[in-house]
Amino acid sequence: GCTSNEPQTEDDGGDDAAQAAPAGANDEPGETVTIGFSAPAADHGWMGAITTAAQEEADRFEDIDLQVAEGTNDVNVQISQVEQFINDGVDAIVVLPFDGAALTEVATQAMQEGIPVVNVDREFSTPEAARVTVLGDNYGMGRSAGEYICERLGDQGDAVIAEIAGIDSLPLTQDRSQGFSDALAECDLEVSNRVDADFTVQGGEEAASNLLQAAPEIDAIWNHDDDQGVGVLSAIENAGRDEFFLVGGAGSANMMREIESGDSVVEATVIYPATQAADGIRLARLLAQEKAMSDLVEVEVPRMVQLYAPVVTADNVDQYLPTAFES
Amino acid sequence: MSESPSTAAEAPATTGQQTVSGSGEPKFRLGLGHSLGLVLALVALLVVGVTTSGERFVGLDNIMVILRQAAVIGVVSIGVTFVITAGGIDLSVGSVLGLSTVWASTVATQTMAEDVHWIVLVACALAVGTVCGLVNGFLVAYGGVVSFIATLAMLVAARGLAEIISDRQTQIVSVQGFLDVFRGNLLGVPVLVWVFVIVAVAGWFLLARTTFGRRTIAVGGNPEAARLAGIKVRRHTVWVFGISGLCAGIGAVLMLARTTAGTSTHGYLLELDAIAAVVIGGTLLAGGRGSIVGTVLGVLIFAVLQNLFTQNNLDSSVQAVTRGAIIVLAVILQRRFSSARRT
Amino acid sequence: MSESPSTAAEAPATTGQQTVSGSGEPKFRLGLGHSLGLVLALVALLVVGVTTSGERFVGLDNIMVILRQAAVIGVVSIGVTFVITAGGIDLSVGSVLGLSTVWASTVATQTMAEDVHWIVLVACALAVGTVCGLVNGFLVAYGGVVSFIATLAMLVAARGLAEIISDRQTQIVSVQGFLDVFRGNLLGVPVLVWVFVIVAVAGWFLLARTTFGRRTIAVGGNPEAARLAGIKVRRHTVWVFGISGLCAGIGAVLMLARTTAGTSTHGYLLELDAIAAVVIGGTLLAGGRGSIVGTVLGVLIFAVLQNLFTQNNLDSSVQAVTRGAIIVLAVILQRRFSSARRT
Amino acid sequence: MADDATATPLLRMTGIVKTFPGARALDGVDLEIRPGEVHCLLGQNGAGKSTLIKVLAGAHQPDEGEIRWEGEPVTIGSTMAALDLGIATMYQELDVVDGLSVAENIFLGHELAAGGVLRRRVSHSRARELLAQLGHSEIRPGREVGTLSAAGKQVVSMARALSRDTRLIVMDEPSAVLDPEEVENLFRVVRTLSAQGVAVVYISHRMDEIRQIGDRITVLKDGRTVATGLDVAETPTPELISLMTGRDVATDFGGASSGPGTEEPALEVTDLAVEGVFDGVSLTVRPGEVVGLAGLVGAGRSEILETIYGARRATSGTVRVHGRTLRRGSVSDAVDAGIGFAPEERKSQGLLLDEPVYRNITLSTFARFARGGLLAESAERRAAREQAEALDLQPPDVGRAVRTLSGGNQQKAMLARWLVHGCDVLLLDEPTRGVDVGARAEIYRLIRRLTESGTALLLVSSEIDEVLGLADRVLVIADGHVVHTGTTADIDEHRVLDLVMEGARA
Ligand SMILES: Nc1ncnc2c1ncn2[C@@H]1O[C@H](COP(=O)(O)OP(=O)(O)OP(=O)(O)O)[C@@H](O)[C@H]1O
Ligand SMILES: Nc1ncnc2c1ncn2[C@@H]1O[C@H](COP(=O)(O)OP(=O)(O)OP(=O)(O)O)[C@@H](O)[C@H]1O
Ligand SMILES: [Mg+2]
Ligand SMILES: [Mg+2]
Repeated sequence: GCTSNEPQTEDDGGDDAAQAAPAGANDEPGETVTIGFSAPAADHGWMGAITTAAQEEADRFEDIDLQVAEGTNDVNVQISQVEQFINDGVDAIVVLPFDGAALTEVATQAMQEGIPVVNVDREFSTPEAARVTVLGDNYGMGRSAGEYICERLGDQGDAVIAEIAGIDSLPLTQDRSQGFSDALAECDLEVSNRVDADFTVQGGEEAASNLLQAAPEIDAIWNHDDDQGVGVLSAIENAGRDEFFLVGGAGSANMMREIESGDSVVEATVIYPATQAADGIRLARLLAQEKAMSDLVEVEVPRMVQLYAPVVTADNVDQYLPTAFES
Repeated sequence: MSESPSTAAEAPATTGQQTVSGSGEPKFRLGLGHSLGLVLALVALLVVGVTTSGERFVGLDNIMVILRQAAVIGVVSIGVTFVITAGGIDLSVGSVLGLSTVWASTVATQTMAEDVHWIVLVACALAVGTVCGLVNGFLVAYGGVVSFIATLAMLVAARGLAEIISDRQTQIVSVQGFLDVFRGNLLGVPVLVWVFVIVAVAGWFLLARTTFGRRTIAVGGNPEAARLAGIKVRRHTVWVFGISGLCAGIGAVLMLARTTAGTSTHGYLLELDAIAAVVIGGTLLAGGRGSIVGTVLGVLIFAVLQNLFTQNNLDSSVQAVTRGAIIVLAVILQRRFSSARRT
Repeated sequence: MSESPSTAAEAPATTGQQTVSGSGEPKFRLGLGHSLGLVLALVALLVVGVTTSGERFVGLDNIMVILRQAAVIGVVSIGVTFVITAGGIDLSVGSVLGLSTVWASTVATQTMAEDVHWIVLVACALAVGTVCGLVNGFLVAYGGVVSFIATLAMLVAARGLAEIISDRQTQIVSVQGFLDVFRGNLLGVPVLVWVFVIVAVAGWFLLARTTFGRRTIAVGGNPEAARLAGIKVRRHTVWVFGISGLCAGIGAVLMLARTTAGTSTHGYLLELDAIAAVVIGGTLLAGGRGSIVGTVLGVLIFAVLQNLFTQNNLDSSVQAVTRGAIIVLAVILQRRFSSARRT
Repeated sequence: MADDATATPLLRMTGIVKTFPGARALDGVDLEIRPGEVHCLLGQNGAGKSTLIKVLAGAHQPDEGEIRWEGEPVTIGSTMAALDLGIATMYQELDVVDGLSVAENIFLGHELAAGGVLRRRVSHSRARELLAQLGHSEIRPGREVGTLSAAGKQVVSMARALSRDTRLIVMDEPSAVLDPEEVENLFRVVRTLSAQGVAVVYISHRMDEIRQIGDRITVLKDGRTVATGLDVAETPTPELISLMTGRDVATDFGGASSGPGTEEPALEVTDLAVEGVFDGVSLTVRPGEVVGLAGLVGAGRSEILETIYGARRATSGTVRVHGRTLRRGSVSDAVDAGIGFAPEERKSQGLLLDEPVYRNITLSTFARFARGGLLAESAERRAAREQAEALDLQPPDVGRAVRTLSGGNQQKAMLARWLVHGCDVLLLDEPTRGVDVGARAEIYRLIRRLTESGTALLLVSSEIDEVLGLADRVLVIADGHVVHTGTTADIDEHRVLDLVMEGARA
């Protein structure tokens, strides 16, 4: 299985992004469909992986003609990209909106014109705006990280727990933080130091070096994003600190290798699949070709696919590493 | 060369050809003539569009998509044209736009708008934008803070304030009257586009045909001469920044209509796009020469480019590289054509 | 006022006080004196830091954290100081830095570095940066593209190229020799900080003490006069941009060492921070006057501010608003102090 | 010096043509310079003098024509090439870099350096020598040039020309910003140079200077050589003037003004002072009266005018116009009260160089032409054209950018602004700087016309005869103090100079 998705609803072939040839009845070439894809700018590793994975997935199918719009963080531009897809009469649209609420109207419009929309990662504000929504579980991610820390430190009431968040103004960051503090609250812990980076290596390094300076004694750190985690680790190494353990987020191959090595402060990471958009492309293809999901009892493609957020630790890392994304 | 320091490093080229310009005709007057290179670049892009994507590219539908997209950045860029012509710079427009959308879409404002009239919502956005602009203007004119720094500070502060007000939540606009009007069409053309056209024409008129415009050019061209000629340079500076803020407020209204949402992330990095459009349009970054027509063309070129890329199946990184090359080509083309006209 | 058109809108304030200035000493020469306001702002921030976070704030550890953080942006800003002093602007430094880290950390380069010497990796980063800078310079000097546009195009293109080369993946640096040297300490001070200090001193020397520096100021202050004095303005412009590119390359080396990784997202929006530091430091955005000492102080102020915020666990929105206010205050403070010294 | 007429000339330019878009600036110019001579270049404003010397300096490339240097044909492809030949130029438009120090400006482009590192001590002492040679040892080499007055910048320019090893020095209207004593200084330097065999091309609109210093004369008219190699001693001034202008021009000041009425003063200045610049300035100007400020360069005359106008903030004292006290430091208050001001540095203080002439002329009045904020450009053009004609602006096209006008014509455009404005009190700072004989007479007539219509004029000029000829009363300023006040009838040029010297020494 590719990342994390096997416990959830997902067709078989889609799991295995790492393998070359897809298999299964649904993967047999059908009529060629044009799929419009729009996502934010690849200004951080995970987002870069998203776009790359989507493109690779489309290349895998000769019956997909993927129309990729330039990545943008300007919702105004993103709206016109979707408008243009509608104009061009594409067969399906996959959108990872920069801001879900802001793209709801135009997505609704596409749906009304009969073009199925697959909403990835950041949710629209109304369900009618998308035929399928593929979501990571941000709140669940926070919870998983929190629960892991609870497990390790639950008996230490005065444990110092730090959090290195991503971009604070994004709802997904807020969800993650909420899940994290909710889970911690259940074992009477709380976040004592919190900084936000910006999902970049550089931002992670800066935030972490300041954080380490501000908190001389830490027991655990949760870092929301493994891409910025490269910078975080660099800062930790530089400060020569190892009195704590670190839980990552997103599940990049880099981090998993750290976990595998066993001598790193990184003990675990919570997966947030970067293949969501690739899944979205697949689903869009099915919708456009009016195929159904072969792996579910229900014949139709489901409304909502929420990907699971498992925790990767030294115990199960070999299971996840082969398919993790190189951020 | 005292007037072009900001582009000073590129002066030799200028000296060689531009300052020797013979037709003493003021350049912003020539409107399309001066912008011939830009028009050609635009036409070239359209031709490429038609070749690669078929006639649909210049179909009415697609043109409207382009224009609707251009509307927000266009309105903002027109305000920025004034500031740059007056010799300043405004880095804050993007985040002021964000703040205005947030303020206008708070529950309080929306409730009031529903109780009274949707115009309240519009007025709120415009007021927030204008006030931010005026604050910039005061800092620059009376505080003696260079405009780059003053508006940079405003950029940071307005974004922060927007986050605080919205609690970083995206606020949905539900004032139906507002949505009906601004998301609608008038004579087959989206209201958004009408607003853009009106602001552009008003901006052109203000800059090219009124005493206000003349003062703006004088203040930007040689502030000392303007002052000695009795122009109240400081007060004028405040107004110019006010206009830029007002335009950001109008842009916020359009953004609210287009996205039906207000959020602090609206307008992120918009300032760079706006300044780029203004400068490509032929307004001197050093001040003293401004062209609204050029700005509009600059905005359209960027919007068409965007549209063109979406049509073509290019990898988005390749798109970025291509965009860089095209920007340079467009500018060189423009230089060629405007200097060819002169000699 | 011929020297400040880009800040023209704010001219009246300047005119009132500067042209009547008594001390005729050239300002870039005064070094610390001229930057008194900045030094005071820095001290004030440190005092606030000590009050809110205890003495640890000015402890050696924390100082080193601040300095290491300042190193990357500092090196880049020094390059940008040259471009701005010469009357141009360089928006591309951030993405050129990103491209350099990516190129230097590709498998091919790293393998070669491991086989030969880690210096290959460093040379690669510096070469990529310098070449990008020279391309900017050629476009500006010989292509006649204004620097804002030329470097904006480079910004977009270099970022795209970096994404293509890296396939949008973060490339971990594993050349041990490189990491050992650049992540290490020398006499108790991180090598990163040494590099910053060396570049700063070299930059100061180059700008204030050499023919090259004088010519840079002349080209920025009055390109026509520079040309008439027999200075090859175009060629000089190319070199100045080359320096900026080289500094971005040095920044890339530091970034590689600091993060142990190369990625196309490195340096995102760094250009804005760099330009802000340069301008706060007292270099005229219009060209013709530049201060490396000021730039270094500007960089330090921003770094201390960042550190201060983190130490105090401030919400990032509140940070933003505060930061905006502090920027304006620092500049007004500086104006106060420098004009007080003059009258 | 230049008796050796048969020897190879140092420089010979033949058939030089230079066209600008829309203007044929040079239309076949011949010029021959012999080693060691002082060759004067005469011509009306816009005749092509500056363009010719820019061709010579490598700043412009000629379209046609041949240049021979010591008999060898050469192309001067860049300013560097000219400097390498040994041609140094002092340009008409001050070509200094404000942000650099005096010494740095002097050695710009050929810095005294060891391996690229400036040798500051050496360049300062060398600069000090050069400045001393020019009689200006009071200018410190480390001073920032931006803080110098126009005259100071001219001195720096001169020092720069001298700093090179030259065979030919071209001086484009160097005396325009200098006062008599300065000019004397300059001549001393010129004589030394020509004694050393260095040739000098000297451009000036002041005939008396030509007589004093020149050996031979070339006259340009409309981009063509109309006479060349005239011997200064043998050519009478009226002949030169008619060669230049094609007509006879009488340069008189138009006699005394009609004299002040007995009315209340239009302008009343009491105890005006700006700390550190000047103090205790009191004067009154009645309608129809011309009051002159005489003094050496750097005496603070420009500052007095600027302060009256509100462009500088007075530290004490009052300015009243028709009894109304003006707010300190407020230009708009002054303009509202009816004061006009033509500043001395037209480029930095007066003109929008890339804007058309007419908009420069109406810079202070466009709002008056406008209706309801709407510009009335045709009315502006009309008004501007009228004044342009009155001042004989060349070319008379008011639509071209001011930048493309010759220096003297730019000055006329500045003056025209305040003629269109029509103010009660007019402050003129060096109104005839760089203006040719013909236009100068025009300006004198204009001043008369203004006084007759009741304008009160306050005039600063470095040409003492001009002040004495035009003004009814004169204030002699030395070092920021008024050292003498009286009617012009009671004083002559020598007395003024004496007063100035005493004041400066005191
Ligand atoms: N860059 C230019 N573009 C167009 N025309 C120009 C330019 N420079 C000069 N001219 C024109 O060339 C002619 C000669 O100008 P020039 O400056 O040589 O006159 P001049 O003899 O030096 O006059 P003055 O005594 O006023 O300085 C004028 O008609 C002027 O308008
Ligand atoms: N920007 C400035 N900063 C410092 N000192 C200045 C500045 N401008 C002028 N000064 C000084 O003020 C004094 C008077 O200046 P200025 O040369 O303008 O007098 P002036 O009598 O008007 O001379 P001119 O004949 O050139 O008009 C001089 O000592 C000059 O050096
Ligand atoms: Mg001339
Ligand atoms: Mg003066």
